[in-house]
Amino acid sequence: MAELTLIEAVRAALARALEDDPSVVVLGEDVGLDGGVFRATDGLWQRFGERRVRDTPLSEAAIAGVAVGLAAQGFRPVAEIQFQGFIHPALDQIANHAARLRNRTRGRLTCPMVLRAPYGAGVHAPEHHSESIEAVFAHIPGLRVVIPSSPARAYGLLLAAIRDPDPVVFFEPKRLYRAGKETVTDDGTALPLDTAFVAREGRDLTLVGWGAALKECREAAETLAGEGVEAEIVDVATLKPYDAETVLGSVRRTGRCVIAHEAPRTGGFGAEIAARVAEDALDVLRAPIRRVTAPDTIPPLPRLEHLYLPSAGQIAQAAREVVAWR
Amino acid sequence: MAELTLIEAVRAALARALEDDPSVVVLGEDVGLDGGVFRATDGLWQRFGERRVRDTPLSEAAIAGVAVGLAAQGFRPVAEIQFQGFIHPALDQIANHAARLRNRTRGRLTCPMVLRAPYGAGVHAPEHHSESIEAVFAHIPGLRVVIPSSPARAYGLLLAAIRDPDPVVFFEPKRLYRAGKETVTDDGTALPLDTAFVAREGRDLTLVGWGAALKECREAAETLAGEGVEAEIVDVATLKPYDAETVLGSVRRTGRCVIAHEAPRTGGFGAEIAARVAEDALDVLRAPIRRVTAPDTIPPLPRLEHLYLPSAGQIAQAAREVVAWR
Amino acid sequence: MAKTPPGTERTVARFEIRARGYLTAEGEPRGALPSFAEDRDQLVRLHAAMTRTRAFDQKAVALQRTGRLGTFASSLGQEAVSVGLAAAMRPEDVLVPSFREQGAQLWRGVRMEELLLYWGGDERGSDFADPAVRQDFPVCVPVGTQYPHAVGVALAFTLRGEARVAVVAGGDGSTSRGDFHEALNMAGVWRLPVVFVINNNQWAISVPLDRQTAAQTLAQKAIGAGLPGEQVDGCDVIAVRDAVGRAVERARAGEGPSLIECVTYRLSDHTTADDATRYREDREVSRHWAGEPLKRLRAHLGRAHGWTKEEEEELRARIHAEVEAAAERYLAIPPQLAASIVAHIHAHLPPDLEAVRARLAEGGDG
Amino acid sequence: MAKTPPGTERTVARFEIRARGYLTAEGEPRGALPSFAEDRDQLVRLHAAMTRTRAFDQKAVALQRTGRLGTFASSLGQEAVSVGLAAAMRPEDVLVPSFREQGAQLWRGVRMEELLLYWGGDERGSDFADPAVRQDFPVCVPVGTQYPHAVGVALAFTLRGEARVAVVAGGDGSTSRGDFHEALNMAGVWRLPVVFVINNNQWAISVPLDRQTAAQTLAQKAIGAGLPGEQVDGCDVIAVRDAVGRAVERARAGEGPSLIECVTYRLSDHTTADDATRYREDREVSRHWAGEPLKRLRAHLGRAHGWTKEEEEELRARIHAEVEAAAERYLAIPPQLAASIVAHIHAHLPPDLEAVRARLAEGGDG
Ligand SMILES: Cc1ncc(C[n+]2csc(CCOP(=O)(O)OP(=O)(O)O)c2C)c(N)n1
Ligand SMILES: Cc1ncc(C[n+]2csc(CCOP(=O)(O)OP(=O)(O)O)c2C)c(N)n1
Ligand SMILES: [Mg+2]
Ligand SMILES: [Mg+2]
Repeated sequence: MAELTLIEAVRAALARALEDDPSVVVLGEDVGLDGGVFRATDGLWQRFGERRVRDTPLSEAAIAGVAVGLAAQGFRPVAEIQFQGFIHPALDQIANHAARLRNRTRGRLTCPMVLRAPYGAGVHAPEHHSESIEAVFAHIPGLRVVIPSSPARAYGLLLAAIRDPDPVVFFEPKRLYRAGKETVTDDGTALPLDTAFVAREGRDLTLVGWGAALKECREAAETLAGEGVEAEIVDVATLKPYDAETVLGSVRRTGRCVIAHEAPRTGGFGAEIAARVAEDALDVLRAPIRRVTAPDTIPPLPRLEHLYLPSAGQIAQAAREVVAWR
Repeated sequence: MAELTLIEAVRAALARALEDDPSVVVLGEDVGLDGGVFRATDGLWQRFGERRVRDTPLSEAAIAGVAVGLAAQGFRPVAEIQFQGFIHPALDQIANHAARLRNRTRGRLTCPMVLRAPYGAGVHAPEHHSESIEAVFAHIPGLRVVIPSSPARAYGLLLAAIRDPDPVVFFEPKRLYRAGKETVTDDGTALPLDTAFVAREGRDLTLVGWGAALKECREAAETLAGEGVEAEIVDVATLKPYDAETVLGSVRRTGRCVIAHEAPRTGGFGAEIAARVAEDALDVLRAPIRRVTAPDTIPPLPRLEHLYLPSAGQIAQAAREVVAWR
Repeated sequence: MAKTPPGTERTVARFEIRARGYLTAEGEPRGALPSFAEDRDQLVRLHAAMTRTRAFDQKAVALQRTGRLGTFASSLGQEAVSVGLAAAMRPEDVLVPSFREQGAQLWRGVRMEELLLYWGGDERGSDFADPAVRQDFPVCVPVGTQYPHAVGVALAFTLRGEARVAVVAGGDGSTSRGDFHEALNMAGVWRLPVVFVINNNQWAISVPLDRQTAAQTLAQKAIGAGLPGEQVDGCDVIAVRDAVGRAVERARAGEGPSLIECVTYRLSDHTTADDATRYREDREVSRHWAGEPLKRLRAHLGRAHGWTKEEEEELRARIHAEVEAAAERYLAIPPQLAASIVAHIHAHLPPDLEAVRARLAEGGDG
Repeated sequence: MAKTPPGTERTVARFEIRARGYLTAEGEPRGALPSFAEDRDQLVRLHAAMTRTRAFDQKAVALQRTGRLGTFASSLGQEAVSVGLAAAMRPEDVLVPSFREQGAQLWRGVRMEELLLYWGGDERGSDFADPAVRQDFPVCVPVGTQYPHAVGVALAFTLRGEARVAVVAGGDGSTSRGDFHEALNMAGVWRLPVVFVINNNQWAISVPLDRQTAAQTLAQKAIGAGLPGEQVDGCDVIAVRDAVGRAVERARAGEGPSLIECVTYRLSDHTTADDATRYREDREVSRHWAGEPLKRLRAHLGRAHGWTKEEEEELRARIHAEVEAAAERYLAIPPQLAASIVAHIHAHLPPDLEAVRARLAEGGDG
């Protein structure tokens, strides 16, 4: 048991996986001696050697494609893409190969690989370093999409992702990498990969979010609590497969749903969540669903990124509106 | 005025654009002498020359990236990606450059390019030839996403896309390429790029679809009409920017909404449409929203693809259920 | 700072691309043959495999023309590439094909009816039954994406300390794809046991080689990754078998990756969906029939090893029967279960898909 | 069939990579200099530009360290590359930079305060005011993605019949990206007026060159695309200016694209967010200070052209003042309007975004 930051929890999970399973191989740009630009792999190269913790050339497509080959051979590659904004060249290999290999071969070849990437804005990073494009991946059949929101979740979900027999993309909220510590028991216990978590209980409305946005959801819930409004927060840590039941269960109790995400609104994963509620829980909805998201624009450069990210204030305001509805 | 198939309408629009505007350049694999694998560019090479109708090497990333460079110089490249399933390598250039150039430079450089690609299943094509991933593009800020559903729409929308000052992806329903003819007046008149079309009027429910799925929507509407149910069909030809008002207006009249698309359900663009209705027209909804889509799986190889595509029967059944609700 | 010695200019690297060929277009040896090619049995095996590949292709095209197969890519005129490369591999090696290596797949143990099933539109065709090929990759349609897979497979071999080699194949067009270069480069850095075989059949659908690249050879594409590259006459199965064999054994010995360009010509349309008369002259095609690989080896076999007309006829009859029987088996394979469209997408189906599966299993639609 | 003449083996292509350098690390000419380098004024201009680039970098790093700039990539030790390539271009040519070519950008007319604004986190920094650079591309962060843009720009020049050239720059790491190879190859097929300049500073963040590629030189990466590739001492601005100049003029004359590898060393951290002591020895860095480009040219200027200490001091003082004034201007630039986060995403804002824009313009949040 230790108090860890999110990035330390990622590192602990990687170390645990490397330790427990000789088929685990970590690869990516600067993951070796440098320990990753965010230090996710700090010390792993020294501990597990350059064969299993492997610096790659600057080739995102090949990183993903090589992972497919390794995985087809029974290895469990855990590849790092340095920032989510640079994952696009890997998309072909992810969508057209990793996610399909099992289906294409009726299970003869499989692809137990993980692609990790830090995502999201709010750390004053340079251009192309603030993306939040999880929705793109959640639309790819055959892929799992996981986004932890805390150190303990990061640890348990990453272990689960590595052990899963199918490809998983694992997006880490870089804004939370060092935002706080949480008790993490490094005993190799994985979390379920298909379960949303109720992060806070409340009767008046359901706040749905994931990753870094959970922070603003929590802050909004605190504010609202001061106003006598109790928000239930559901952390959709596994976007795909999406655990509709947990969200629906909560909405059935509260009758109201506000969804928050960092990604641009149109086609964000919030749309899927809203659609599922509108399909399956319309009868209990006492107010329109509200999405609090970034606008449909590119993440601004640092000076104005605060205007882009959905704020706790905006979430609280949306919550007030749905609670006051009619 | 002529009776044209959809592919002929595409070709007529390309020819018109090349004729009218010397800055238009057509490029892609096999678009030259061969006239494109679907013959979209048949005869254009002969008529406009190899400088303006240009075979490229087999390099999707560079096709998109070169188009960005051309567009930044004031040309209007119209690039063909041979099948939508091969567009992934171009995504980096589309999302990280084409869609951003105006924003990144505050309008100093712009990117008036079009990327055309045939999409969709149902033509017994080989593996990776049946994709329908429009939702991925509709989530990219700065991009326009257009999908015609008929020859006349193809003609007018493609001209509009080519004339638009910003990048547009234009996905052509290959299943409809030769499925029927329509009167097309080749007079250079473009259609609006931000307007959904009411393809059929009806009072009982709103059927929302685009591209090839419009065919099944129409068939379903015919069946339903025989049962006394009048479906209004909205063709969301421009997914992005999404014309919410036309859909909402229809749903406000009918109180019921069924959305049909070929893409896998989770994170498909149907989710966005459902979310918008649930946000903005909840009060008028008399039944849950229903999505009729492909399941969350890879388009099957030809023998079973009919089980994958949403059928007119499924759409009609969903319509009956929402009409009979409560 | 560059470590430039005195003098303003000097040569820092030199490369040359060597080309090999053993048989002329007429099947005459140009010189001494590699030792395996002195062995009649080995040559007969190569000849039989090429004949079998051609017969298979013909049958597949015929099935397509009569509506019993989907789009199909014949390897007409390029049989020496896929047969030669497969003959150079050991069973425990892994093949990562593109979509025109049926010759290699058949040699290694993929069944004809499996290939037909795949091209006939049924995923089970990629679930190869023979244990010898269960690690081989299936056909790869997105051009060039197969190369990194082979690098990953080779890395797996290295990590496990196995003396196995990954062999990956692709066309001239595929060398314009970024994946190809990223894979070559990564294989080079890690000195992995992988052999890249390029079937330069002069065309990528309608795009001829000189519109595909300004490089004089495709073999020289290895240079940028620091790999050895070599060109062979791809219509000479002896040359292909020899060059790939040397490359495979170098790789197996830990001496790293290499690239072999096999110069061939696509005598058929690109696929059954293509009409090559739209973009190339019949004359050009006819000209290339002269050096086609089967005739060439047969001529040599006849002259040097007394291969008789009777043997040839017996072989053809045997293969004809084999292909017909495979086609029968293919046509008799019962359809896949409806539920199979979702059953294999994850190891553990989430509830939504489980529901779809159940509905399909009950005969409902998706 | 390959047109193989008699004999089983022959050489079909030969390549060599030549390297050039005019000044030794100590600034001694190795031989005759290119003619422009006989002209004191031209050398002084190059020297001034490199000095200016270094001063700018230092100021930017200082601003970052004091919280007034975001992450910044210094070009310390590599000033000769960006200055040399810019000096070889004409104003009407187009520069497509990566993120370490501030020397080239400043030379061509981008203002210091614009670069600071960009790295300070404000998009207006890429809206270059000087008409001379309004067609230049902005900094490119996704490594390697800039290469195809330059090919497109060059194609535009060709289509319009303009005698202009696109010059694109990138690092050693960027040569591992597929985009680089696709761009090289397409430029080769179409013989476009584009020059690829590689700043081989030996490191891609923490990945040293020998883990990046097995190629002995990066210049040889041109061979696979059929382009000429050449290596120069990238710490010798005369060599860079000369080689890029020849390449640019070849391109302008319609003789096609080429690649110049400039061998340098990254004396700084990768960016201000990096700590290079984690992965490389101080000793290695110190060693490379010996040949750094400014000292080298200054020594030559002194010896061959009587460049005095006074002139040097006067130059430095002038540049210091210029940089300080630019920093002041940068710091005084009023913030962008809130609404700007959506205002430039489309030429015509759709209603949703128009509403966001209006809300932001009224001081509300997005
Ligand atoms: C990435 C990608 N782009 C386009 C296609 C469509 N396509 C299929 S084969 C082919 C040409 C391939 O040429 P080459 O690599 O020379 O192989 P060959 O067909 O000649 O064997 C093209 C363009 C594809 N399958 N994948
Ligand atoms: C596609 C992509 N992958 C990763 C990164 C993160 N990154 C930024 S610079 C860099 C190294 C670049 O090395 P090199 O090309 O040698 O240029 P240098 O920084 O040395 O000038 C990396 C990995 C990126 N910006 N883009
Ligand atoms: Mg070919
Ligand atoms: Mg570098």
